[in-house]
Amino acid sequence: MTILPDGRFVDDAPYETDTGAEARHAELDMSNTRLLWLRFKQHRLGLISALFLLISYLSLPFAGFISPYTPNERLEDYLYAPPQLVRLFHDGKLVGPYVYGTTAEMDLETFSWKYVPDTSTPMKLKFFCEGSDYKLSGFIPSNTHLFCAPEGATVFLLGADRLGRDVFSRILYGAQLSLTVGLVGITVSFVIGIILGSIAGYFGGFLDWIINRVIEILRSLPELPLWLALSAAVPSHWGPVAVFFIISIILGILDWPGLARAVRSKFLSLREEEFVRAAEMMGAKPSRVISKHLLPNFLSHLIASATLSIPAMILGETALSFLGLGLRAPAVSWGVMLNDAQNLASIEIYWWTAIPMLPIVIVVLAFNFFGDGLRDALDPNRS
Amino acid sequence: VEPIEGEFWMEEVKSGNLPPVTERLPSVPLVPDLELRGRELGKAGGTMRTMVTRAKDVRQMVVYGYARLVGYNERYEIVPDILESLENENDIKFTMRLRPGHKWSDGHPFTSEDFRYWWEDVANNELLSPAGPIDFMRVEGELPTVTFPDEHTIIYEWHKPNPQFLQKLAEARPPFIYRPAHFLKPLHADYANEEDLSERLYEARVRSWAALHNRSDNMYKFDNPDLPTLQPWMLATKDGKSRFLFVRNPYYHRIDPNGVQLPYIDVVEMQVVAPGLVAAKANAGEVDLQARGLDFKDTAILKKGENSGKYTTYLWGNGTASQIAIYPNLNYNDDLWRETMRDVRFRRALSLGINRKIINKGLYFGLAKEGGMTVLSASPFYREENFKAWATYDVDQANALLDEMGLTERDKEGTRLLPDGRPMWIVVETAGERQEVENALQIITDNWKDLGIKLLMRPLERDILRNRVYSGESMAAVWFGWDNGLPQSYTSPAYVAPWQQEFFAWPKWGQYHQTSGDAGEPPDMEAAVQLNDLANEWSQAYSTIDRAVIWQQMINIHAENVFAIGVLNGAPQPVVVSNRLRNVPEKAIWAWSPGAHFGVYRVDEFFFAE
Amino acid sequence: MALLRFAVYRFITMLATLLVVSVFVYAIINLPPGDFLSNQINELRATGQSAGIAKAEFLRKEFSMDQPIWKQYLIWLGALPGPHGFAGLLQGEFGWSFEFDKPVSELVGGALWMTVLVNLAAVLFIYAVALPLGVLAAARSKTWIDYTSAFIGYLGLATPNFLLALILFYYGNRYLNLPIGGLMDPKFEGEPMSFEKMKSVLIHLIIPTFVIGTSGAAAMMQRLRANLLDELGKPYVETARAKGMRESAMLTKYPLRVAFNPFVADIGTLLPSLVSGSVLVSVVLGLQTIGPVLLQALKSQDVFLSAFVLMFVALLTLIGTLVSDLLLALLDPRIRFGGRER
Amino acid sequence: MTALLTVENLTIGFGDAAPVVNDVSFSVNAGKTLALVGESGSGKTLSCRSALRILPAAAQMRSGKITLAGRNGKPDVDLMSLSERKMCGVRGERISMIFQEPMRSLSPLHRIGNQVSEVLRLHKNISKAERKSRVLAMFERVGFKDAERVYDSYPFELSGGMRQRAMIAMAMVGRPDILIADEPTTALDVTTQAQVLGLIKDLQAEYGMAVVLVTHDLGVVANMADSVVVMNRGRVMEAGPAPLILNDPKHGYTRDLMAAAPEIPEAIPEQKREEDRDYILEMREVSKTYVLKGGSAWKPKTVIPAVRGVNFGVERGKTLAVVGESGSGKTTTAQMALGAEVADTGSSILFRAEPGADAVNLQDLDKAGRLAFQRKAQMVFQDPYSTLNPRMRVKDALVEPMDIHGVGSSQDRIERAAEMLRWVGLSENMLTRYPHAFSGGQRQRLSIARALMLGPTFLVCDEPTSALDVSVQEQVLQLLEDIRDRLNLSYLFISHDLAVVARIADDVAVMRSGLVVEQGPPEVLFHDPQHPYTKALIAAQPEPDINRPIDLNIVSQGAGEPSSWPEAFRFNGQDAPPLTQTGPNHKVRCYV
Ligand SMILES: Nc1ncnc2c1ncn2[C@@H]1O[C@H](COP(=O)(O)OP(=O)(O)OP(=O)(O)O)[C@@H](O)[C@H]1O
Ligand SMILES: Nc1ncnc2c1ncn2[C@@H]1O[C@H](COP(=O)(O)OP(=O)(O)OP(=O)(O)O)[C@@H](O)[C@H]1O
Ligand SMILES: [Mg+2]
Ligand SMILES: [Mg+2]
Ligand code: NI
Repeated sequence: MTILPDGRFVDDAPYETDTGAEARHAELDMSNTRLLWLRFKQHRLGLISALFLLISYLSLPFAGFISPYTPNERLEDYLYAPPQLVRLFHDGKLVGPYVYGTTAEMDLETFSWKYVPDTSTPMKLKFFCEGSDYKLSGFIPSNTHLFCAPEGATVFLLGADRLGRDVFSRILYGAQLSLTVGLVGITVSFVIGIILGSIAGYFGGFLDWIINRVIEILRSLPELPLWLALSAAVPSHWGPVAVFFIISIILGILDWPGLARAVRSKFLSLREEEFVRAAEMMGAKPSRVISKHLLPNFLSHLIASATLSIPAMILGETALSFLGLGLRAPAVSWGVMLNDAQNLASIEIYWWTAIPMLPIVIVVLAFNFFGDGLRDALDPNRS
Repeated sequence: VEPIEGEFWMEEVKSGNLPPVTERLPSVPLVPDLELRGRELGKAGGTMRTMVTRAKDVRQMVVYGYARLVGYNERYEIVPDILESLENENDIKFTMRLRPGHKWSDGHPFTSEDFRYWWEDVANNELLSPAGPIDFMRVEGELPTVTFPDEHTIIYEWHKPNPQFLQKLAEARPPFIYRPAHFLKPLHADYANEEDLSERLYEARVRSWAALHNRSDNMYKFDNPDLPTLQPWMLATKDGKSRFLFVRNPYYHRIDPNGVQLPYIDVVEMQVVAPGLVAAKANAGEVDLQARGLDFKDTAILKKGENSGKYTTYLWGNGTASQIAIYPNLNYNDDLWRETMRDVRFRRALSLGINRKIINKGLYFGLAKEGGMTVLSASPFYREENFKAWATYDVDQANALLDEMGLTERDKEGTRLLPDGRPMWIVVETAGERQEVENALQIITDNWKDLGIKLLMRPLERDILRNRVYSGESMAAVWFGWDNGLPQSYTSPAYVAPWQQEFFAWPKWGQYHQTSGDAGEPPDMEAAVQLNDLANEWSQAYSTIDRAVIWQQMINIHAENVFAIGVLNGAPQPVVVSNRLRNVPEKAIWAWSPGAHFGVYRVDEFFFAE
Repeated sequence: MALLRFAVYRFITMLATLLVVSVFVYAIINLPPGDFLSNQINELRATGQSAGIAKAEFLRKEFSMDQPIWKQYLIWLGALPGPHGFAGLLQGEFGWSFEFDKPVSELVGGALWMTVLVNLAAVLFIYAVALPLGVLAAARSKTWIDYTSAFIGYLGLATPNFLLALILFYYGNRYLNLPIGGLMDPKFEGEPMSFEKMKSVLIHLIIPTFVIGTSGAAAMMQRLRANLLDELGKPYVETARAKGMRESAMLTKYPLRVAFNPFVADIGTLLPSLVSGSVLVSVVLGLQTIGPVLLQALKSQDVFLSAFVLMFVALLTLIGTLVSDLLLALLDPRIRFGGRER
Repeated sequence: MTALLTVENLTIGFGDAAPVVNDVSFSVNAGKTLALVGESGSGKTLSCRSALRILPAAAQMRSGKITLAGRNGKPDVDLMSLSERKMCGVRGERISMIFQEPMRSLSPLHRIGNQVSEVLRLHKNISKAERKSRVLAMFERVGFKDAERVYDSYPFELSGGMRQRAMIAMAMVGRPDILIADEPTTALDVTTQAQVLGLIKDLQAEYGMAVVLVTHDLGVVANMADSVVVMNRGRVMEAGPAPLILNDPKHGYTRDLMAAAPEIPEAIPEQKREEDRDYILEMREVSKTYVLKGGSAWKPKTVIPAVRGVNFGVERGKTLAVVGESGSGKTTTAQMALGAEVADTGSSILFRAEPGADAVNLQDLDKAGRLAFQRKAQMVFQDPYSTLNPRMRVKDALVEPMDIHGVGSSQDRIERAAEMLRWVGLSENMLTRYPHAFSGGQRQRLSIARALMLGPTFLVCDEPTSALDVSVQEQVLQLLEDIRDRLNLSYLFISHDLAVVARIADDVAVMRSGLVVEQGPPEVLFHDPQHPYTKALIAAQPEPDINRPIDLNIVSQGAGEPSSWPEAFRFNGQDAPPLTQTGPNHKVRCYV
C-alpha cells in the first residue's frame, strides 16, 4: 500500500478487471435434496434423531426377533416381576451376559408380589435361540429370537405386568402400531388441512367463504357424541386394529380445520408478498404459487405442528378408551400399555409398568429434533 | 334405659327449638344388644368422611343408613326395625305395629296414616301411579286388602302367600310403602288448597300436580333436605354438587343400652370425587369409611398408605354370585350361532376351558373362590358340586365335548368352523368399566384358543351394551353374576328364572315375561321352560319347605346348564376403615342384596374412639 | 368502518352457521341406538318401579319424544310448538334434563362458571409459560434453554393426562400437601366467595391447570419458536435492531406479531376447547365443570342436556372464529385491506 | 480534530471462503462526509453494518477494530468489545443507518409513523405528541407532501421512493452523531434525491453530524463527499479527499470507474422516425386509482389517483423511458403494462405480439392468452429483494420462468441460468445461494437475469440499475442494448437517472403526480426541455464533477407544487393543462 504525498491512500496490489471466470463449485450440480442433506447433516441432534427414527422404523418388522417373548405370552409364575439386570461378571469372573433366577413370593402383608433372586447361580442368556412362535414382519413364521431366557429363569429387561407379560417385548411390539397407524391420521389431516387451507387463503373470495363455513361447522360439531355413536356402530367382528385404523382416519378427518385455519390466515398475508406477485406475473399457476412459494414459507409451522401431533396421535387411543373405542387386547400399543398403567399401584409399586412413557417421549423428542434439523436445513438465513 | 341428651342437639334443645330427647324417642325405642354381637358401646360425636363418585349417589345414605320397616341382621334373618313388631301368618297376613311416639325427622308423628296415604292416595291414585301399585304387592295379579285398625297398626292380607313381601321391605332399595303424609298432602290435589297448589306448580315450573308430587316424594333419592325421613342421618345440604353433609336425625328410633341415642356419629360428610381418585384419596387418609370405588387391585396401594393415612384396609368378600360371568346370548339374532350356544355341551365346554386358577392368582392374589355361577356358600342352597360343576380346567374334556357336537372342522389357524364354514369367533362385549374383566378375558382368550375358539373382546358403553344385548345383537356379554348370591326360600326366584332381560343369557325371554308377552319370545328351551315352571310353582307354594325345594332345583338346573359361565366369586373387596372408627367388622360380606352394602352392619352403631 | 361492517356481516353468517350446526348436533346425539327414556323405562320395568314408568311416559309426551326425529328437532329449536306448549331454544328455553330431573339451565349454570374458571387458568398458564419460553427458545435456539423447554414440553405432551394427573396428585399430596381432585375444599361449597375460599380454589387449580396446560403450552411454544426463527432472519428485524431496540422488546414488537398469525387464526379453537377439550381431563380429575356433565348426558342420552351443552360449545367455537377473524384483520393490515383480487 | 468513527483493518468473511471485506480501514470526522464507492458486491454494506454490529449471522468478523469517539470528552469506545446492552445505546442514538432495501427493511405490520417515531421513544425522553410532531417535521423535510397520510400508512401502501424516504427519516429523526447511509437515494428521482442530499447537508451543518455515504453515483459523491474510499472486491483501492480522487484518480480501478460514469451527452444526433409506428404496447387513457380504506372508522376513505390518463406506446425494438418524481405512478404504470394491476375501467392497454398482429387488450385476457403474454413480457422489479422468494435458491428462482412455461430440459434450464448470471456479471457459483446472501446490486442483477431467462420480447425494467455501481451499470446497459438490437426487444424503462435514460431511451416520458407532463425523444427533451419539472430534473441530475454542484434553485422551483409553476403549466387543484403537441415528437402538458 502506498500513502501518496497528498494524503491519499492507494492500494498497490496489481489491479486487473474482473474476468468473471471462477472455478465451478461442485455444489452447483447437486440436486436440491442433496444440498438439503448437506445442510441437515450439520445439525447433530437432528442427524442422530433421524438415524434413531430410521433404525426404529426399520426394526419394526423384526420386533418379533428382537424381543425375547411374544406380546401376549403370559408367564404365570412371574406376575408383576420387576426389571432384571443383565450382568456380565459373577464373583469377579467374566461369565458373559447372564441373569439370576427369581422366585415369586406372595406378600400378604402388603398384598404385592416379592421376587427373590437366587444370586448363587448365574444363568447365561441364550442367543439366536428358539422361543415362542411369531411372524417376522407379519407373515414369515419363525421362532428364532435374538436372545431368550435361560431354562428356569426369565429375562424381563423392563419387568413384567399384571399378567406376567414382558414389558420390553410388548414395547417393541407396541411400536408396530403406535409408530404407524397414528401417522395415518396425521397424514390425512395434513393433506386435507393444507389443501383446503391453501385454497381458502390463496384464492380468498367465495372459495374462502365456503371453506371457512365448512371449517366452522366441522369445528362446532362435537366429537364426543360422534365417538359414542361410532362405538355402537362399528361391526362387532372387526378386530381392534381395524377399528383403530378407521378411528385414526376419522380423527384425521376431524382434525384438519385447525391447521387449515392457520394455513389460510398465513397465506392471506403471504399472498400479498411481492415475490408471490412476481411469480404470478411470470405466469405461475396457483398450484405452483402455493406449493413453491407459499408453503415453503410456512414450512416451519407445519413441521412443528406435525411433530406436535405425533404424541397426540400415539396417545389418542388412551382418551378414546374412556369411551370404549380405544385399542384393546390382544392388540398391543403403547397407549394400551399406559392405559393398563393408569392406577396408583403402577406409579408407586410396580413402576415399571409405566415405562412405556419413555419410548413415547423419546420418539416424540426424536421427531422434534428431526423436524428442527429439517427446519434448520431449510432455513435460508441460518448460520 | 334412660335416654341421655347428646351434645349435638343440646343447643337446640336448650333454646327450645327441639324437644328433649325423651320426647323425641318413641315410647319403645329399639335398643340393640351390642355386647351380644361383640360390639363396643360407643359415644356420640364426630364426622365420618366417605366418598361417592356421582352426585346422585347421595342415595347411598338410604342404603348405608338402613332403617327399614323390617331389615336383615348380620345372620341374614329378617327382624323388625322401624316396626315395633310384626306378625306373619303364613306369608298371607302381615300385621305391622308401629312404635308409639315414633316421629319423622321433622318431629311429626309417624303413624298408620302415612301408610294409608301411600296405599290409597299414591299407589292407587290413577294419576300418580297409572299402572297401579308396584308388582310385589300383587299375588297373581291380586292386591291385598289393607286395613288400618288404629294409629299404630297396619294389616296387609292376601288370599295366597306373598313370601317376598318382607324381603322386599328389607332390601337395599326398598319400596317405601309409607310416605310423610303431612308433607305431601299440600301437593296432592285431593287434599290441597287449589290456589296454593297452583302457585307451587308455577314456582316449580311443572304443569301438573302429579308431576310435582312425583318429584317430591322420592324417598330413595334422598336429595331433598325438606323431605322428612326415618333414616339415622338426614340430608343437610341443599343443592350440593360435590359435598353433602348428613346430620343425625334427632328423632331416630334407636338408643344404645347406655341410653345414648343412635347414631353415634353426628355428621356424615359425603364427597363426590372422580372414580379414578378414590384410591388416591383413601391412600392419603381422606376418608373414614370407604369401599365403594375401591377394587382389589387398589389393595396394595391402600396397604401402603395405612401408616401415614391412619387407617386399616379390611378385605371383605364380595356378595355377588360371580365376580365375572360370561353370558352366551341364547337369543342371539344369528340362527346358527344361537343353536350352537343353546347346545349345553358348548357352554359346558367353554366353562371347562377356562383356567380359573390363573385368573384368581393374577387378579385376586388367589383369594377368590374358583367355580361356576351358583349361590354363595353362606346360602342354604349352596352345594359344592354345583359350584365345581363344569368348572375345573379340563381342555381335553372340553375339546371332546366340542368334537362330539360335530364342530371338528378347523381353519388353518386352528379355529373351529361352524357347520356353515364360518370360523368360531365369539365376540364378548363388556361394559369396559373394569380392568379386571379385560385381564380375565385376556386369559380366557388364550384358554379358549386351545379349544379352537377365538374370543374377541369388545368394550362398549354400559347403556349401549344393554341395548345390544336386549335386542339380541350381542353374541355374548360379560357382567357380574346374580346380584343376590345369598337367596333364601322366601327370595323371589325371578332372577334365576327366564323372567328378566337383565340376565344377559336370555334377554328376549325376560322381555316376554316382563311385558306379559308384548315383546320378546317365550322360552323354548327345555331347561328354560323348566325354570319358568318352577318359578311359577314357587309363587303357588304355601310352605317354606316347598319353596326351598324349588329353589334348590332351580339352582341345580343352572349349574347343570351353565347358562352363565361364572369364573369366580367371593373376590376380596377392600374396605378402608379409619383407625379411630370402631365396631366395623373385620370380616364380612360386601353385598348389595341382601345386605345393602354397609347397611346390615349398622353404620349407626359405628363410632369414633379418641 | 370496514372492520365494523365486516364484523356485522360475519355475525350474521355466524347465526346461519349456528342453525346448520344445530341440525348436525341434534342428529349426532341421536345417532346411538335407544333414547334416555326408553332405557330408563326398560330399567324401571325390570325393577318393578311402575311409578317411575308413569313419570317417564309423562316426560316422553311433555318433550315430544314420541314424535319423529325431525319434528323433535323443530320442537327443540322452538320452531314448532310442542304438545304441552313447550317452548324451545329460540324462546330461550333450554329443555329438561331427564337424568337430573331439573331444567337444563339450572343444571349447567354453576358448571359453566367452573369451566370458565378452570380453562381461563389453563389459558393463562399456557400463555404465561409458552409465550416467554417460546420467544426465549427462539432467541436462544440450540442452547440448553431451548432443549430443556422442549424436553419438558414433550414430556407433558407424551404423558397421558390422567397418568400425569395421578402422578402429580399423588406426589403433590405427599410432599407438598396439595389437595387431590376437586376445585375447592368441599367445605366452601355453596358458601359466598371469601378470601379463604379463593385461596382454596387457587390451590386446587394448580394441578388441573398444569395438566390441562402442559400440552397446550408445549404445542404453542414449539410452533411459536419455529415461526419466530423464520422471522428472525428478516431484514426488518435488523432495522429494529439498528434502532437500538433491546432484543426482547424488539422480538415482542416485531417478529412476534408476525409469528402470532397462526395462533390468532386458531383462537377459535381456544374458546370451545375450554369446554370440550378438557372434558376427559375434567372427568378423570373430578372437576365440577361442564365436561363431566356433558359426558354423562351423552352416555345416558340425556338429549336436551347434551344438545344444550353442545350448542353452547358450538356457539363458543363460532364466536371464537369470529374473534379470530377480527383479530387477524387487526393484526395484519394486508389482510384487513382485503388484498388483491385473484 | 479527531475522527468520530474509525474503522481499522476490518476483515469479514463467510464460512471458510476468502474474505469479502479485506483489511478495510477508514475514518470519518464530525461534520464531514465520507463516501464509500465501489463495485457492486465489494463489501461496502458489510463494512458499514459492522460498525453497528449487525452483520448477517453467517458472517464472521475475522479481524479489525472499530472505535467511536466518546461524547463530551468521554473516552473512546471500542465498538467491538462493547456489551450488547451498551450497544443498544449506540445504535439509533449515536450511529444510525439507512438500509439499502427499504421495502424489506420496514415491518409490514406496523404503520410507518409508529416505526419511525420508535427511535425517539427509545432514545429520547419526550412526550408522544412531541415525538409525532418531530417525525412529521422530518417527513416534510424528506419531501413527503402529505406527511400525515404517510404517518398512518403501511409500507405496502407506499411507492419505493417513499419507503426509502421513510427509512431516511427514521435514521435522521434521532439526530445521530453518525449517519451511515447505504445507497440512500437509489430509489429516488433526482429532484427528491437533491432534496434529501440537501437535507443531509443541512443537518450536518446544524449538528456536526458525520456521514458515511455509500453510493454508486459519482455525481452524488461529487456533490456531497469530503473524502472518498473506493472499494473493489473487498479491498480499498484508493482513499483520500474527494477533490483529489475525483479530479485526479490514481488507481486503475478508480480511473475505470470515472470513465464509466454516464453523462447526459452534450448533443444527440436527431434520429429519423417513421411516421407509422409499430407499437408493441400501447396505453390509452390508462388510469389507476387506489382507495385507501381508512385506518379508523371515522376517517374518510382516501382516494389516491396513482396514474391519471396515461397515453403512450412502446415501439417494437425501441425503448420508452419513464422518468419522474417518486410516487408519480411509474411502477403502477409498469405493472399495468404487464397486466399485474387492473387499470380503472375505461383504460385500454393493447399488446401486439407480432408486427401487424391483432392487438390484445390486457384488461380482458383469458387464461391462455395471459399465459402467452406472460411468456413474452417480463419485468425487472424495482425492489429485487422482496420479489425473490427468500426460501428459494437463486438457481430455482432463475429457472422458475422456464419451469412455468415448460421450456427446455432441466439441464438446459440450469445452463441458461448460469449463462444469464454471467451476462449480468455474476459468478455461476452463486446459483446455490439464497437471495439474502447477496449484496443489493447483485440482487438487482439477479432480477435482470431472471427477466431475461425466457427471452422475452417486451421487458419492463423498473429502476434496473439503480443500485449498481457505474462500471457494472455500464456493463448491464451494454447488455440490454445488445439484446435489444439483436433480438428486437422492446423496453419500458423506468429510471431516475437521466444520464442512463439519455443513453438508452428512444423516447422519454416525464411523469409527475400520475400524469405525463412532457414526452419526447431524449435529444429533444434534454436539450430543449419545456416543462419546469423536466428542467428541474435535469438541473438536479448530479454530475461527477466537483465543480458543478446541483443548482437547488431550479430544482426547488420545478419540483415544487404544481400550483407554483408558471401560468402556462400550472395545475389548478386536480385540473391539469392538456398534453399538447409542441414539436414533431414532443408533447408538453401546458396551455398554449
Ligand atoms: N449471507 C451471505 N453469505 C455469503 N455471502 C454474502 C452474504 N451476504 C453478502 N455476501 C457477499 O458479500 C459480498 C459483499 O456484500 P455487500 O452487501 O457488502 O456488498 P455491497 O458493496 O454493499 O454491494 P452493493 O453495492 O451491490 O450493495 C458480496 O459479494 C455478497 O455476495
Ligand atoms: N397498494 C397500494 N395501495 C395504495 N396506494 C398505493 C399502492 N401502491 C402504490 N400506491 C400509491 O400510488 C402512488 C404511485 O405509486 P408508484 O409505486 O407507482 O410510484 P413510483 O412512480 O413507482 O415511485 P418510486 O419512484 O418512488 O418507486 C403512490 O402515491 C403510492 O403511495
Ligand atoms: Mg450494499
Ligand atoms: Mg416505483
Ligand atoms: Ni442512481
